[in-house]
Amino acid sequence: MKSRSLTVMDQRGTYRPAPPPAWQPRTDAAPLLPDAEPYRVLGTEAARQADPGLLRRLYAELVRGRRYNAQATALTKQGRLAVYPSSTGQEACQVAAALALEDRDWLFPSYRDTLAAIARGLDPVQALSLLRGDWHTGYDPREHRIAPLCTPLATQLPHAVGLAHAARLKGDGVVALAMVGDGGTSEGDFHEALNFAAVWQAPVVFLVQNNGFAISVPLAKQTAAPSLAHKAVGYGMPGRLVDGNDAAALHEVLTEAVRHARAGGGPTLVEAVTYRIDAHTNADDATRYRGDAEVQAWRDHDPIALLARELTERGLLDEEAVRKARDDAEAVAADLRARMNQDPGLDPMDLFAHVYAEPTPQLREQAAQLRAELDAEAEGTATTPEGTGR
Amino acid sequence: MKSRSLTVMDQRGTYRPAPPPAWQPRTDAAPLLPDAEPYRVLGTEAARQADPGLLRRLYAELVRGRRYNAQATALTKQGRLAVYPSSTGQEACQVAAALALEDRDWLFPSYRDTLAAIARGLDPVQALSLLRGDWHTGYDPREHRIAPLCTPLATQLPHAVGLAHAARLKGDGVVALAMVGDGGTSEGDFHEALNFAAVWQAPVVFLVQNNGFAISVPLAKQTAAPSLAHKAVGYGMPGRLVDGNDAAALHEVLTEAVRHARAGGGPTLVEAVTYRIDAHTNADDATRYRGDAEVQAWRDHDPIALLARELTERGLLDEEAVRKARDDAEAVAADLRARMNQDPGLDPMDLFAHVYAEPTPQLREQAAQLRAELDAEAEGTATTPEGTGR
Amino acid sequence: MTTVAAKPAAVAAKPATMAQALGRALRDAMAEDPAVHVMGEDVGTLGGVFRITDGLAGEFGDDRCTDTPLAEAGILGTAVGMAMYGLRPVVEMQFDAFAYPAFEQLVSHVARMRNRTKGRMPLPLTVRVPYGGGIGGVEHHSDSSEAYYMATPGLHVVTPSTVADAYGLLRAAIASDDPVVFLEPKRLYWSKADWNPEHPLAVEPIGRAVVRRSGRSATLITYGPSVPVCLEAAEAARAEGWDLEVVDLRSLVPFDDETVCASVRRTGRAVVVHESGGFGGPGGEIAARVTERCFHHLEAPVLRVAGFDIPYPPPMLERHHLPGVDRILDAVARLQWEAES
Amino acid sequence: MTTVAAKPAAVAAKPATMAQALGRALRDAMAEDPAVHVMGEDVGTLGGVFRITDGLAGEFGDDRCTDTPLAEAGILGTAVGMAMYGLRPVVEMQFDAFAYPAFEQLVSHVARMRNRTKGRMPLPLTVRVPYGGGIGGVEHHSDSSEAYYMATPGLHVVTPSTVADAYGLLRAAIASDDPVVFLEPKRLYWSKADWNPEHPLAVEPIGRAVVRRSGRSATLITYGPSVPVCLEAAEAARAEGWDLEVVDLRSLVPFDDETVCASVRRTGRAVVVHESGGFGGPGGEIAARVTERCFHHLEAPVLRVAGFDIPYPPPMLERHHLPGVDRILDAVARLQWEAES
Ligand SMILES: Cc1ncc(C[n+]2csc(CCOP(=O)(O)OP(=O)(O)O)c2C)c(N)n1
Ligand SMILES: Cc1ncc(C[n+]2csc(CCOP(=O)(O)OP(=O)(O)O)c2C)c(N)n1
Ligand SMILES: [Mg+2]
Ligand SMILES: [Mg+2]
Repeated sequence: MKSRSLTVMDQRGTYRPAPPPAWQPRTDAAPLLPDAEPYRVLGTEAARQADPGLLRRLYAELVRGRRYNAQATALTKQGRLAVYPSSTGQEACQVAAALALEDRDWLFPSYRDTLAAIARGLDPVQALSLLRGDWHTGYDPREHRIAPLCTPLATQLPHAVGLAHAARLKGDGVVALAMVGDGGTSEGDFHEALNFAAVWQAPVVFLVQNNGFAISVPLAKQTAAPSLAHKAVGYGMPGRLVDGNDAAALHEVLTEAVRHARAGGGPTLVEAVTYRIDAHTNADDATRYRGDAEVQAWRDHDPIALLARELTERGLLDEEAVRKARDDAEAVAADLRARMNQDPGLDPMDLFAHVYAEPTPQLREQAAQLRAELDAEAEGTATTPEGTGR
Repeated sequence: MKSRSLTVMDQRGTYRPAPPPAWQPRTDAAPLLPDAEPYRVLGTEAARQADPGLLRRLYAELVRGRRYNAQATALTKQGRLAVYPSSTGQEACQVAAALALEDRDWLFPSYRDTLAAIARGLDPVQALSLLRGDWHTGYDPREHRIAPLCTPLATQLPHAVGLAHAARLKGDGVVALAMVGDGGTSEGDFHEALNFAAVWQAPVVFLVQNNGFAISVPLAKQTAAPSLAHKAVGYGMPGRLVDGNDAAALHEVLTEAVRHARAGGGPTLVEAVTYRIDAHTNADDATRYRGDAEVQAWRDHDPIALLARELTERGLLDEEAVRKARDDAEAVAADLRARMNQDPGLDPMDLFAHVYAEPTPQLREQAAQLRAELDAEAEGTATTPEGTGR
Repeated sequence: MTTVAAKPAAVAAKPATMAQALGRALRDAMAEDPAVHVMGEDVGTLGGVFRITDGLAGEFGDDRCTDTPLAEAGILGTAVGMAMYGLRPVVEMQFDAFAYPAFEQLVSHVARMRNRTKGRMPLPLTVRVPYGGGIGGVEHHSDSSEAYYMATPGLHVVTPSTVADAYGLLRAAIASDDPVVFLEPKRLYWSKADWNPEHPLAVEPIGRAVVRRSGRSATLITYGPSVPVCLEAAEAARAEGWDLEVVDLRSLVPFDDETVCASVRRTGRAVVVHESGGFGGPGGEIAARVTERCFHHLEAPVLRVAGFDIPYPPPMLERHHLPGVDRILDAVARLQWEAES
Repeated sequence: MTTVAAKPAAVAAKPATMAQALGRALRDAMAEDPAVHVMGEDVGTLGGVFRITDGLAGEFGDDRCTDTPLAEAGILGTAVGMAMYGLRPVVEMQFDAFAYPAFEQLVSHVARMRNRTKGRMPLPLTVRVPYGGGIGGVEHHSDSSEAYYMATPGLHVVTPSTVADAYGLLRAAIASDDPVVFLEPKRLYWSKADWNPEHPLAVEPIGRAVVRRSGRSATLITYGPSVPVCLEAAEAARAEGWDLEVVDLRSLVPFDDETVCASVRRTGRAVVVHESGGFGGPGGEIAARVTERCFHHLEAPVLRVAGFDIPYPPPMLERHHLPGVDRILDAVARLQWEAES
């Protein structure tokens, strides 16, 4: 079946009865298919038409994002974070996702997407609760319209669809943008979310950051599809393939997809082709599964460098602007460092406070037990107050 | 994003950098896409070239299958079956699925596909265990190379992939054919199975019987895709769209897909467009969700009638053959009726015999308890031996 | 099917089934609060395979009572998102075993969203799961899955045994600001009680057990489909000289230690009865916590009568599996009566 | 991390970690039986995120140790198909909570295939699940999910607490003709014992508990990650004048009533200790069945020390959640010693 010439298929066309009554194509497949190559703006004619203010804003955000990634990774070494999954190399995706949204819209990040949340305006210290380990979600999702950073892969995608659907029913003009990795596209929840979104014509945009790996597993062991964007056609939604290191292209495609969704046009699947420059997390050893040459090739296609080159060629970036961006990033990093060194001031009794609206009688008993233990500990009567498992 | 003319996208083509290093299309999308209309053989030129012996065989099987469906539904009315999901109207899919396989191949039926199992040679009484309620799977899957009839939708698809993968690793030239409904394609397991199959290039054929409904839910609420066959492209496997009431077309497409898989070409997704003429099961009331006109339109596209017309036009079906097929079907039905009226001769102690290879001490205790109860019941000492829950 | 008496209704009472009471609860909740949305497989046009949602799509439209694509994780997952936006989704899982595909969403998200966000993102969401056997269902249509839900902190687990409770507890579940797994005993769907459809029954608070029958000899602790069986056993036990008390838990989470332990302290003996498999089932928890709290009141160990530790049997054999009157009486007989007298 | 003593090895013993013992068990099983296939996320090139499968892809090739797509239901579901064809798949779930997407395959198929087919289609399949907390893992990386598996008839549920058992029980699990959920206590991965890598340790039969420490005052019944904690508590208890016996269950299904009850009958008192949440957790089953069998030997109710009934806490608070020595000793103190003397 590699070639389509089945024995008698060639005979077709001479006689074409009407399709059986239940079968009608609901959408034309052709417009759903992604381009054969990732869409680019930087370095093309299209870039000339891009808004200089936007490009400069993107540049500043990318520089700040990279510094943030470096700082967060450094904090793991100092034991200030339990773990950090860096998005170095993927800053364009992170920043463009945030900037494509209006204030009323919702962002559904995966565990790797703290930078997107921060670029959206979230306080980095709040964003890092999960990875610091002081709580799970350190911010109010409703206040920021940022869903909790999601650890189980692809499981937040149906949430995004449901939220967008609810917003559409209320007529609020709200769009949800949900982020997932190349690996996450293999999960059943990815499939179910995209299908519900298309059937409901929910105002949601799915952004796949295809960074080539799911921890150590390369894309070729993840899918045999022509591209991840091609998955869109199976749901009846458009698929778009974008250079994930081209901040301008991403911003354009995502903004357009958000506008389309808001206008009632339904969901879009966007695949951003990018690369994770750092290891999976600080705990990972990337040399086990990839070579330096590959990493170097991607460094040569760096999102900041690509944008800087464009800006420089167009005379939009002078030394002053470069220094300002760097200083701004340093200030953010210094602030983060300082505040992450502070004691988060945890209250162990919080363990029982939020399991239910009202603690069950069982939880009240258990809370009393811990309270007594803590009091005893405070009075110094406990023999061994410290250490896991004591 | 309905039209693809993004603001600056038109500018593309003037400058096309090489794609980023990690991105290469792994397959060409074009050959994966299904035809725009369901493939037909009957009533077309192609039918002239079909093997008369095969067409006659298909006819006899369809007639027998329809009679079997009617008989099984009748048995529910007599309380001989717990429930029966009829495949009346879908006989062509059932029969073609069975006939496309060689003896060494495996069939993975869903709960509606007893007819496929029988057409493959399974004893109808064994096939009906699940629906009769005397046990779950009434046959030896290994002996017949028919996986258990599967109730949880789409969950047997990954089994088919795993089995086909194992067979390929052993070099056995075995192909698995797995059946699922239009509704079942929405489940995460469908997605995961197809993806694994494509990544592993497993010798497996997925046959979707799109009968327009999942119980009461019509296809339009199930998917917005151009067709279910279009889902194939997202996995990098070919998708084929076939008239599911055209036994000759189905046989050809499935046989070709099986051959392709056996030759190492990997999986194929086949969508057969068909219709369930009966209600979902004997317990369902189809008038709640569909009109007579629709059912009648499909009766006019009946798989047996389509095939009979072709055979008659070509002089391959005389009254004698029609009568022989009918007599044969009646004999099968009479045999089924007679045997289903016999007591299945159940031993309640079987409840404990097969949970593990060796019953656990806990199960031995429980078996002893039931044994004692049964003995007491047999001695007539129990006050109320009959009735559910006593 | 056993007929269970409900609270007497004020006027013009007529018989209603549990299925009707559940449907009425959904209708009243939807009428009162536009945030309540019903969703699931076949809940719209068809009214559900058990007809619980019959008429809702007609009355409130497809957007309030929605036929979803066939994907349980997707159903529950999108319901989570809807609840995040302020709706109160009521999800129907078609059968017990078909809730398993949604298990990850339930355990990893539904149960944890409030806690994860320090209470900032509550999830008012009800998951209706028809459960249990005794209806001649084929494989995967008769599971008792309550042990899974009980072991998942963050969920309430509720199950009615009467027509009145079906209404009252489902209303309370939908009104709850926490996620509730609402287990509907399939074989009681057609049980009947008199009620007045003009005066819907009271909303029952979640978390309180009730004594369905007072007695002095021993306590039968039970819930859902086993309540009528226990009441029948209690009647039969009178012939043996035992006066059994029957406690209907109604809510497995939170657990009403107070009512249960008060009863056991009075009677000094207890048997836990449920359809779910015994090993690792709810009965272990119940027996253990009763023993912890009432040890010196106990004349005998708390015994358990449960389904066997086997996959649910095929229809023709299910009667051997289900805890019935005889098995309950056998257990009562083993409560070491000699030791006392 | 606590060091647990294994059986003394014959010659040239050197310290090995539990992680290494597990890896060695996989290697030896693969070398002995070509039907054994290892599969999961990152198990190949990377050797698994805990490095348990390190070197297997190199030694046996990608087809024997396979990096799968990222989809747990797909992993377990395809493993079912492989087992149907005669292979012996060993599946790695990357973390406890990431096994939930495979729950339906586990409950609806893995646990039922043999029974469904009257023994004609056994499923020799091992599901390795790193479980439990104490490693500072972020949300969803520290669940104790054994209650779910225990409540599922058709599964064996096994968990080692020593380096030797890690080897011996994993070999037995892979050799078993039934599906085994093999729970690996993450925080013991780096625990060490001396062994001789040239003479791999014995295969341990599944279903037998062992007395890890003999004592006469009371029995601590425990398993997996809590075994070292209980041994530590038993040491500390000596100062209080208690001589505690510690029983390591090793297998939750089947359950070794014999060993457990023999111990409790000797000591007359028992505490069940585990990390899993208390309510609906394994401890209820264990306490209930011990009480049923040993009621008249008990001086006090069987108590439970367990994780709280809350979603697993964030790393900075987990020490307050995990059952530790103090909490165990508190429970021992509540075993009504006055009543005895
Ligand atoms: C359901 C689930 N399974 C497994 C994991 C463990 N895990 C964490 S990250 C990861 C790889 C993710 O790859 P991808 O989706 O490509 O995202 P990336 O890490 O590249 O951003 C895995 C397997 C998880 N978090 N959730
Ligand atoms: C996982 C799961 N969810 C729900 C059901 C209940 N159910 C049985 S058949 C059916 C509809 C199936 O529709 P489709 O896949 O189109 O197959 P068809 O019945 O048309 O053959 C449903 C929802 C099930 N069997 N399994
Ligand atoms: Mg990735
Ligand atoms: Mg269908």
